[in-house]
Amino acid sequence: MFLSIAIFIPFLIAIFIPFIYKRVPNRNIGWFVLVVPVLLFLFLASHIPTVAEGKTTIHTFRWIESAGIHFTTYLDGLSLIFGLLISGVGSLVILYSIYYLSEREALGRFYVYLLLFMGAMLGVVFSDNMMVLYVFWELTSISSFLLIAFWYHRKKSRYGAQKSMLITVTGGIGMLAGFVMLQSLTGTFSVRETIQVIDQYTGEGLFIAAMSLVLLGAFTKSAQFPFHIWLPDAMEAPTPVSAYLHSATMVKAGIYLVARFTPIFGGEKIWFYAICCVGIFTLFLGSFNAVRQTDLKALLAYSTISQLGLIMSLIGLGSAATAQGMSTQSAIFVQATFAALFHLVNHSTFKGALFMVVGILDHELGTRDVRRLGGLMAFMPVTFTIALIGSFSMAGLPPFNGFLSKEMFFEAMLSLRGLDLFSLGAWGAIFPVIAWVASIFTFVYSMIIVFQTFFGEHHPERIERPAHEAKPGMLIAPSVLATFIIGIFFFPNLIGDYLLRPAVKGLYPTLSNVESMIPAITVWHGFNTALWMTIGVIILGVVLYWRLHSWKGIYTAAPMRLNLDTMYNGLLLKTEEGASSITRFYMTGYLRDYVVYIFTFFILIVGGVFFTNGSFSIDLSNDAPIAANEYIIIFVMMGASIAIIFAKSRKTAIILNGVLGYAIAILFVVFRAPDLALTQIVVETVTTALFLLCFYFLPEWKMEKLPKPTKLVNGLIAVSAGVIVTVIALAAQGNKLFESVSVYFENAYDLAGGKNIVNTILGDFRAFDTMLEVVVLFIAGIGVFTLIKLKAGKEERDVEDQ
Amino acid sequence: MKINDVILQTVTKIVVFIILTFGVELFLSGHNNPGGGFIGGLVLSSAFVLLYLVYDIETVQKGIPFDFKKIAAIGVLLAVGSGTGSMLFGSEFLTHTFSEFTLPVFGATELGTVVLFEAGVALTVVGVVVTIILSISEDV
Amino acid sequence: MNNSIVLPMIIPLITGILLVFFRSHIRLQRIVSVVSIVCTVAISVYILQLIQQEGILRLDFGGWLPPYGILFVADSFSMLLVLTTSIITGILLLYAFASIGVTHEKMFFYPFVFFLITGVNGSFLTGDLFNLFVCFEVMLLASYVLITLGGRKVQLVESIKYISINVLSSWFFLVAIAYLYGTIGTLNMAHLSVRIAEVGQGPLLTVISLIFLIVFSLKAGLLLYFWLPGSYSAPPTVVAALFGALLTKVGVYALFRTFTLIFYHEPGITHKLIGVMAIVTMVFGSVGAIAYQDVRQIVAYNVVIAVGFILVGLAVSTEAGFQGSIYYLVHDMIIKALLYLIAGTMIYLTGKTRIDEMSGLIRNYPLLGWLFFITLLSLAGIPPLSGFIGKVYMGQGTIEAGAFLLLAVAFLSSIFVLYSLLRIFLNSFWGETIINEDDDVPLKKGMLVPCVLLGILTFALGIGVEGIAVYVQDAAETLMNPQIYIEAVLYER
Amino acid sequence: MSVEKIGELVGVAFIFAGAIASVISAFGLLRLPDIYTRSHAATKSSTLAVLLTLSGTFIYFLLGEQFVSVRVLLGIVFVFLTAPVAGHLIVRAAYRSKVKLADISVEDALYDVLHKEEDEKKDGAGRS
Amino acid sequence: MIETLLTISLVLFATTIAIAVVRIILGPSMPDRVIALDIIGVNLIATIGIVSILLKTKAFLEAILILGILSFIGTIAFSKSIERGIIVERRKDR
Amino acid sequence: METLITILIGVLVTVAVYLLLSRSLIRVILGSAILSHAVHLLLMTMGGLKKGGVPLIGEDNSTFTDALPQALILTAIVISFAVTAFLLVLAYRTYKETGQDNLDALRGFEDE
Repeated sequence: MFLSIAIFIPFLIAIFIPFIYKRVPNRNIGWFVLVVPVLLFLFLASHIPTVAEGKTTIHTFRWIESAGIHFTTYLDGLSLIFGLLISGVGSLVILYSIYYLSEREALGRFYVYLLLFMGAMLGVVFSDNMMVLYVFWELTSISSFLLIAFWYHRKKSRYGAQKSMLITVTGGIGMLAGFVMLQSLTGTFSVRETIQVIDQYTGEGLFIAAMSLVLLGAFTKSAQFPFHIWLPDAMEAPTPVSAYLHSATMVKAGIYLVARFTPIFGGEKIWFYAICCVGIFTLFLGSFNAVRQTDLKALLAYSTISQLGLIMSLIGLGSAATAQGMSTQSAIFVQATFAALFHLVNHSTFKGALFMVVGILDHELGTRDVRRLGGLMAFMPVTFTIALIGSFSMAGLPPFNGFLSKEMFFEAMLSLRGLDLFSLGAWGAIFPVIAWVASIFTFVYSMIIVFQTFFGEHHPERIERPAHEAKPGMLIAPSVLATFIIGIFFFPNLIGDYLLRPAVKGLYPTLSNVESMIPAITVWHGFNTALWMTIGVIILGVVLYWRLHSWKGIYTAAPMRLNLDTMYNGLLLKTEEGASSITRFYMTGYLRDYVVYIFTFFILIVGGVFFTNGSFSIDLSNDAPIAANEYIIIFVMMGASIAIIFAKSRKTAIILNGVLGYAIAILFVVFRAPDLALTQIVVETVTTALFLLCFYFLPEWKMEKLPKPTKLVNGLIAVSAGVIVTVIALAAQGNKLFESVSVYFENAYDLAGGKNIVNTILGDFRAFDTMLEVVVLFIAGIGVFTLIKLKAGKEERDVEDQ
Repeated sequence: MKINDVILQTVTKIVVFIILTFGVELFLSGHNNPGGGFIGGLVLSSAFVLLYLVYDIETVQKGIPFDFKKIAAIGVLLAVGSGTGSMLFGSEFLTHTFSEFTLPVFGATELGTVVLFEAGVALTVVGVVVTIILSISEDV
Repeated sequence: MNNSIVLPMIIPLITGILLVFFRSHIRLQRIVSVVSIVCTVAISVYILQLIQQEGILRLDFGGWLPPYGILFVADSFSMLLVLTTSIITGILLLYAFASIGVTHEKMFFYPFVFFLITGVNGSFLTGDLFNLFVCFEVMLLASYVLITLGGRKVQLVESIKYISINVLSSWFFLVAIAYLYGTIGTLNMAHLSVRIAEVGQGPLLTVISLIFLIVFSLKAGLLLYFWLPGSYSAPPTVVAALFGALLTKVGVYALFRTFTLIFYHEPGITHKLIGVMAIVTMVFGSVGAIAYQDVRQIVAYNVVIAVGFILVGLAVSTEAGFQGSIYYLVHDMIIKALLYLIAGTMIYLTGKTRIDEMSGLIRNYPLLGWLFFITLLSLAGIPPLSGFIGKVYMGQGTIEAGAFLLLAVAFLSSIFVLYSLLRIFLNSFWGETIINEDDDVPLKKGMLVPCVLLGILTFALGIGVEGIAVYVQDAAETLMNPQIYIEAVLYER
Repeated sequence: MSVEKIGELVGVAFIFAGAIASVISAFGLLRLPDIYTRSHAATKSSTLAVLLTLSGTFIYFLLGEQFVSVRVLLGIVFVFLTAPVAGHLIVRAAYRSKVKLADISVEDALYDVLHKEEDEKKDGAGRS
Repeated sequence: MIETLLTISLVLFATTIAIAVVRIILGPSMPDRVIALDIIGVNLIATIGIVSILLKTKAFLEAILILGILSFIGTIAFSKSIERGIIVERRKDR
Repeated sequence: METLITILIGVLVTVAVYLLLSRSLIRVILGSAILSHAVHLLLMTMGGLKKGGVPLIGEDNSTFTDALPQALILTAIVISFAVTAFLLVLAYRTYKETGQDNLDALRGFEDE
């Protein structure tokens, strides 16, 4: 209950921010905002003991009951750990931002977005209903979009925002489709309920489709290959945002999603392979690309991508536990998951700290280009310390928390060797190799951060402001994180027992003995392969860092140009160009073409179906006899109508049209329709008069000088339309299935007191038609009046209200 | 160029009255004979058109100072109103009633709300046709 | 019998006629129109409520029992649309007060709007095929006048195309009615359904149904939409908004009615064809939406995409699909009105129509900018705005029917919607502010308020969607079982 | 033979006469060389034809079915009144718009009048 | 006998109309066409008279007068348009 | 009779469509006028031709032709009259405004 409300608190506060900002238009507004995440953090932290005992809480608000969409919040270990990260890192980031952002910025807007994001993110992790999850999921995309484009007058900001929005929303929509598929299988949107019944449906084709779509959502959000391209561009956001959204929380939503859905999809081979392969490849790609970056923030972005890949691959590995069932064999997979969650937390701490450090550099020195920095250790000792702690932790060195999770990662990867699962075979050996290579690059870029920035020569002329230490306020948040980095290393089991184990348990609700499979985290676990691998990483990493300038050339080698970014840009451009040329091709603006389309469609569809489905049957037996004079009339009509086409002057054509009209009046006489004949005569006259009246001032028509093919096409269309109309009419006559209802009207005199049946129908039986017909006439009359009287020329022709 | 229209104008004076009578007769007898509001209205309007043709807009406007748009609007209102009226009496929209009357000239005649309806139709038609023709003619 | 169901049509009609008399009393015209539209809304709500209690309502005009007379049938589907139409017209009228200008107001602008609504509401309510044609004509005639109102060159040129094509479609409509009358001998839709069900939908009837398909597709802009972008870009903003929000929906409604009530026996031909047409519409609509730099064109193609999307529900013909379509119809009416208003306001403010010529609008007009942002999210179906639930149901519908191609295209189209509108947002609202402080055109309150109202509406409909769920379910059920409708029309009393 | 039968026969005879007159006038319309001569055929004999036919119809209904058709009577009056006026007007129009006389015409009495007006008002009514 | 005579007359009238149509197509001048049109109108009146006898109905008799009215108005309109180029004048002195 | 009329309808439709496809505005309008003629005939034909007497009660015949199509045609005639009138005036105004009656020159919106 309180949890459900807690999710909405950020939204509520966000609504009031603009009003508060009007009163307090300076950075002090940040303090108001800060209260929110701090309170939330404390509130969530108060649940740690109960959750650690294995209790979960669930609460439902009814929302769209008819569609089975309820606002259900579910608190278990897994969601708690994310919730704590969100509120905890959120508090620090807001604290940091109070000092980071200048007072000239639109602070009100910034905090609205940030709160929006925080609420959305909490919603994602605490929602049990997939639809609600999706709601919040998209909200995170939107708030991320808004935050990236916070400085919207910059072109690059807009570009980055658009890119991230397009990619994540596309993934989101795919995910929505996946959710709906799951629902149509199981009949529920609730994740928990789905987990319970999913076993019956794993064989269905929809199941696989749903799985891939959900993965699409997760991969786009978590910047996995090949969707990682939005993350580097998202770095246009203010640094606190990057620290918060694009390293600590939002990008982990994809990981959360995968973790959450592991009990549902975990048993599938495709799930396992997709996540592991994509994760490990992303890990490599990210770390490899990070090394070449000169912008510290871009470097961190790629590093984030790579770390996300690492966590993803661990989670993927962990999913195999579900496939293995309850057996003790699955212990290694459960441990992998444990490692994943552990690294998730660690990553948030060290990456958050590093982002803040880069932010400080940027803020104080005006640049974050490694080539312009150097030798800052003396000027910024505190910043340097934090950077050192963060980087070494990232590189996986003791005594920092990164070391612990990195070791666990290596172990998990090693365990893939010789594993007889999903016919993995010898391929399992590739995983640890890639992981190891990627770790070397990780080490290299971690060193770049520390050494190229803080050691070496100081060039004051290359930076915009003289180097100095940042204000203490700005240093608080990263220091807190740095403390965590070290603290976790020394007391890992504190979070291991209270947070991670319940989380793993939440991840595998179907496995009973999860906790017993996880050993306590130990700092020292003897000289095993993992440790040797770490030592190898350090040695090779140092060498590579040393010789960096000599092998950097491979980045500029040819194939690297063909990257996904250019493909994305090219795709957008090509699509737009292609769309433009396609649309312009058929949207010509000529009435003739449009009429051609309509009739072509008519001929193809109606004619095609008519002649193929066997409705072509003609029955002439019911025909009435024809008198001689009627022949004359009909042939006159045919002649007159054909003559219209060849008429040399428009008046002739109009008169011929009049002839047609009068002839029809005669036909109406023949067909015993006096009212029609009268009406037709009068209307025809008036129409002809109008024709003459209006065309008097139009130019004389010229004989159409059309090219032969056009004429041919016109003729062909015209003739086929005529033929189709005729044959269908003939078929319809031969196919009278029922007596008409009009027999009823023959009692008109008794029913409505009229002897003229037609007029009785018009005036009484179907008076409504007549009433509306009069309205039509009225509109036309007034319309003609307006059309003629209201001329644009009378007013000034401004663009007012186009 | 002055054109002498005496013959035409003289004939027209007679003819217009024939037409008007005929038009009214048409729409009144519509329920039992061919005719009805629409044709009646058209014939009536043709009388007006004839006047405009033979004379000119200003002269006619002096003689018959109607705003034909409003006539049309009144007509539509009448047509719709005759339907709405029945709602007030608790029957379905557009329910017509009729009964026989003995009128001095016409003899036994049925009169019903239908006549009201038809009159509305006729008025609309007159209004609209004259409006259209006048609008165009004035614009030229 | 229930006379109240004619009121949503008669009130606008009488209002329109009365307003003709008050041509030069603009203030009076405004007051009367607001009062009348409020009455219409109130009555629509009342009827909607009544349907929940008493089932489908009908009114036989003149007391002539179906199938001989004409009748109005009010079921949840039609009344939902009537209600939405009335609400949106009310809001658009507010915008018109601020924007349309005295010259237009004196030239019967309000009467024409009311006639348009008469036609639209009549089309939603009628139970007679020929009467549907007549109602269409009322609506079309009013739209012809509205599109030319003002008589700017571009309006005239576009309206010629618009009118010619609509004349053609009306012609097809009459041809189809003639054929159907020739074979089946009746015009009452329920009666047609009964008779066709009796003898089976033979090949000839299928062919005839295809002509109806052409007619309504032309009106709805399904596949045969090429007239739409041009003609919806020409008239004044309010009119364009009315068109974009209402006119195509009438065609969509007619498609739903005919192909669920009358021609539902041969889904292998008709519904499959509708599905194919929906796909092509969405694809080419998406392509068109990103092809132009002109705001009005982009907006117009968005209308096209939405039509394709809504008809996916008909193509799959499952209950969830119908629900999706109905939700989306209602949503689309609201959001298209808003979209057109904002686009028109942008053009009013800048005097430009191309997105690369305007920039940085959000600095001077923040509320407008954020409204546009909400609009674009709502259009892309992003929750918790009104487009979301329709999309979910549509997804369910297609999945139930196994129409995965439809699902894919429908969902992908919303990305194109997002992209096309995002381009407007990024280029025109964000970016460097080009406008000088001096050139800054003040945004009239009267223009902003309707936008805000519509924005609130899309929010409210998104979050409080449960409020209309009952009606939508009822409507979808009626669409699924034509028998319910037939019972109410032919066998009750 | 009853009165009805005789009446009917008389009526039909009138009609037949009218029909023949009509065809003759039609030939005139086809064969005569210019508008002015054709107008004779058209207005005079054609009017006669119609009047005959209508009278025939009237008689037919009057004697055959004892039905006084006011409308036909009105019609007769109407045609009688208007047909000549119409003929007059159209020929005048033709002349004013300077439709050429046939080559065999001998005299154009109003030539000067027309062309004097023409000089006074240059732009005249020359369009057709 | 009556029927045959009437039918023959009908055919004769139809021939007249057909000839008039030929005249309309041939022209050569506008007034020629107008006259032909006038003839068609007048002949139609006659035709309707005959047809009513043939069909034994009085339903079409209204048409006679209507046609008369229309052909009169039409002819006047045409002649005015030929003569003055304008059909309805705004003011007297033009 | 029905067959012949139906063929006539076909001819009318052919001519009308051919006119609709041309470039001149007048032709297009004429085309639409002829289309409406055609459809009125079609409605008539669909009700059956000459299958009874004039639909006036009181005349001495016992069977009547189908009156319903006649009523429908009447409505349709009026409507098509209204539309044609409007279209005509529109054409007139367009010509006055643009000096063009050639639809090729009246493309309206295009690539701006």
